[in-house]
Amino acid sequence: MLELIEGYYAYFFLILLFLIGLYGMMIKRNLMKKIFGMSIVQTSVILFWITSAFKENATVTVFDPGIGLENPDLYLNPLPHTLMLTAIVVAVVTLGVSFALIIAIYRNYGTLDEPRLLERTR
Amino acid sequence: MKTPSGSPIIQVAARGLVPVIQIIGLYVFFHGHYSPGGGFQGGVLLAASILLARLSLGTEVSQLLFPARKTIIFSALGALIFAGTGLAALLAGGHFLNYEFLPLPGLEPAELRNWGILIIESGVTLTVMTSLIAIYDEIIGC
Amino acid sequence: MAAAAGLPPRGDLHAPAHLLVNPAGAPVAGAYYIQHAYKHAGTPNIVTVVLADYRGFDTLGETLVVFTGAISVLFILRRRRP
Amino acid sequence: MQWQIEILLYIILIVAALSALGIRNLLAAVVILNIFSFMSASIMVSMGAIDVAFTEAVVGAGAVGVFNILAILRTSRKSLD
Amino acid sequence: MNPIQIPLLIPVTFLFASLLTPLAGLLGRSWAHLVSLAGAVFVFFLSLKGLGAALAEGPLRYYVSGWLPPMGIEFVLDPLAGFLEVIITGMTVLVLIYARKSVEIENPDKAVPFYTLTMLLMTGLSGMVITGDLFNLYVFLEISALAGYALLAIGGKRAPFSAFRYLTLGTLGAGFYLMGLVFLFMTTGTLNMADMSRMLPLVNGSFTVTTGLILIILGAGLKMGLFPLHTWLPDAYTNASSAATSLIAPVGTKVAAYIMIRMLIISGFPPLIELLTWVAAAGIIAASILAIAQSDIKRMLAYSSVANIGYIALGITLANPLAFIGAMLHILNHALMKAVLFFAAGGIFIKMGTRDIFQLRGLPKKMPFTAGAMLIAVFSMVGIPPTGGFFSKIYLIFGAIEAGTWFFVAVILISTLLNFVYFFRVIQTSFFKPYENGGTTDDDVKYESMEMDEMSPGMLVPTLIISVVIILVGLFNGAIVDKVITPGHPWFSG
Repeated sequence: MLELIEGYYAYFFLILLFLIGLYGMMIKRNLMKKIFGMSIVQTSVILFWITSAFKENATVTVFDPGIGLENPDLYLNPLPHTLMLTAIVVAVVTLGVSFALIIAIYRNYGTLDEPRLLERTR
Repeated sequence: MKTPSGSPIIQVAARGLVPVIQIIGLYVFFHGHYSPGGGFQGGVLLAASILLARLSLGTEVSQLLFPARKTIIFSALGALIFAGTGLAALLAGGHFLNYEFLPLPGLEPAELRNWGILIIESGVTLTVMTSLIAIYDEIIGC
Repeated sequence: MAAAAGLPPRGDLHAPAHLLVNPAGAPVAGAYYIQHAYKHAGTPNIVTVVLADYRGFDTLGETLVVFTGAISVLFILRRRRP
Repeated sequence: MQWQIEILLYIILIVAALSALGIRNLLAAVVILNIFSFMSASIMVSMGAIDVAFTEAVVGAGAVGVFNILAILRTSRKSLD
Repeated sequence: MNPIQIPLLIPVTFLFASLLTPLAGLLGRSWAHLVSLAGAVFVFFLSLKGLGAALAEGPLRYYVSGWLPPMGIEFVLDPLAGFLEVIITGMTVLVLIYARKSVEIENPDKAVPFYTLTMLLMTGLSGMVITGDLFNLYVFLEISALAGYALLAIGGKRAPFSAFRYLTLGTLGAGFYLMGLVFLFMTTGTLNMADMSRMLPLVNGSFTVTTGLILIILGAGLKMGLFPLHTWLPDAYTNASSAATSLIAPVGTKVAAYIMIRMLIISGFPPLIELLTWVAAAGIIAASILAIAQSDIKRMLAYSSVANIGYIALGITLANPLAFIGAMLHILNHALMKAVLFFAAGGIFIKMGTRDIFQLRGLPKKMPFTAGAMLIAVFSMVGIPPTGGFFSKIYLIFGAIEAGTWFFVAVILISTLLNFVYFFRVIQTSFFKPYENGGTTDDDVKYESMEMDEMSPGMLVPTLIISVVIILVGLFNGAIVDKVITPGHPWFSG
């Protein structure tokens, strides 16, 4: 039981986080809240990838002459880290664009509440 | 904030902080080969310093620090530095973005890669910094 | 959530992503990067090497994403200047 | 002992996510979202991904926070749910 | 130019064009247009050449930065990718010719960013088609998605809101894709597509892999507007400017469909796709019925897009050669038909000032060429023999028969009938309604006074070119199937 928790707790927390973000995007009516949900979803996915790079008793991905390069088990897996740098950038830029859209919506309608927007767009 | 902040505390703090953040940004960018950091983080820090200046000094004054109209041009130029490095390697006979073939004289392959990484990271820094400033400027609407 | 139970445990050294050679016989990228990055680029930070060299096109794409973001915001919000 | 600390961080992370979605004052939600971002950066550090953690911290504090606050100031501060 | 470099040059040329366009925009709008058009034309010929080379010598592979596949990123141009690449780039050229005038009328002060975003969108789409690396695909996906959100956000007053809904759902789709990818990455340890397809049989059948695939397909479905996930599509298409819609509608969703094809090929068509077939069939019927209820022509076309995406998904998921050929042919046909119809809708809105299909009276008299092109496209949509649409539907029906699923045959036939119903209203009001009550109503007087007032040549020529191509595709469909689609087929080329 303890092993199960130790091995898998991160996945369960992260999937829970993903579902929380999904709930924010689907149920919340304020567009700003939808964006927060979106960013939570993205963070949970990023953390999931980082978890996939983790190795027990391994050190960070900077070359250390004292350890050497022969045994890759002594360093963390650098590939997911690299990919997630890109993913974070993408997340930030998406946030920027969505703020631009929100401001454009507010300019046109003066509200960010989804039911009211649906009313006014009719 | 289109107008300068009225509080003297903010003014003084921003004046002190902006150059420090810029230096840290440059350090992060150049030291990316040895410690965590690199083009993107350096770019964000440099952008943050200018955003701080815009927040505290007001849009009008901080235009002198970095004019809003030129952001997109520099953004395109930064990406062009990156892509142009790749193209140079392609034209010199290698694969796209293969830094071993960069036309820089008198360097070992490993050193060439080292320099190639530095060149493209500078492109990334320029693009990230100017793009973030551009997004800020458009959101604030100047 | 049940699907996560099929994943390799966190920190497992024998997860497929961390092996030297995968069961299909191809080398696995992560270990290869660790073993060769310093030799190839003379840079201690492996992540930087992977980011800028081995997967350089991803980073180019990332730069392009940032550029796209700037252009998009400009396209959406800019009004006609006087 | 590492994983016990991480569990604590995860719990704070989830509480922060829930309260950021639940609170009605958007400016407060942004502050909580900054905590959320910082917590995720801490988790990354504890898993050894210092590059990513550094990026996340820089981005969460520098760019996203400023954009969030700007967008809220340009629109409205209150949320109905 | 070495043919081995073609897979690289296709996205990279678009990339350079997108970076040079804003710089050229400093000199003036027409320079920006010229640069983007030159880039698109160049890539079009490049992709034709690449398709030829791929058919002659097998898939072209390019290793970016010189690293072999599992380490570096590889670009693969196999016949399937080449076929899609030709469609995408050809469409881009024609849309750019069309867009010059259209943008000039609709929002002239945003012309330079518009061309830049077009080029960025095409960088993303062509890169998605050509890449052989699953994470690189995500990066390209985001480039094209961001450009798409921005393009669809300009238009009517409601456009930003519909673009925002597209953004949230699109980002969610990308999140699902990335989540599925991490499941696959953790079980297989690779990101390269060829590597992945070799690895998956060793671990297949586990619940984790299945979940990963479901998540990826869910993400692709969100992006392509497959039926229950289509809610963003009609709004976004209706409210955007006509240049943007005619750019995104023909190609954007097709590339998402292509991702789905790729994933299914990589995973070797797992059993879960039967469910997908039913979803696609439900989507065809439901979207056709919804299309009948619309009176706005762009909205109707958007629902018809959803229905046609359903055809493509149906053809892919039936998982037999004939249906696959039908799906590929339908990707081509649908891109052509939708381009003509959206071009025509944009032109009609400019000249007649309406998008209501019940006020299109006198269209053939006022805009004869547009009406003719539209008629051809409608014939193709419904599936009348000499046009391309007929043949793709025939292949789909044969595919369904071969799979032994008579239900899906019925679905295709019923939806053809529904297609006929909703397009017939357009034909009826515009062609067969000269006089009603002896020529006395106001409407008739307006009709009398109508004179020929055609779209400007820059907009008309692309429309006519595509409508000729529709007929050509119909006439030479055998050649296309034998020479291009069959070699690209996963069961034939191995």
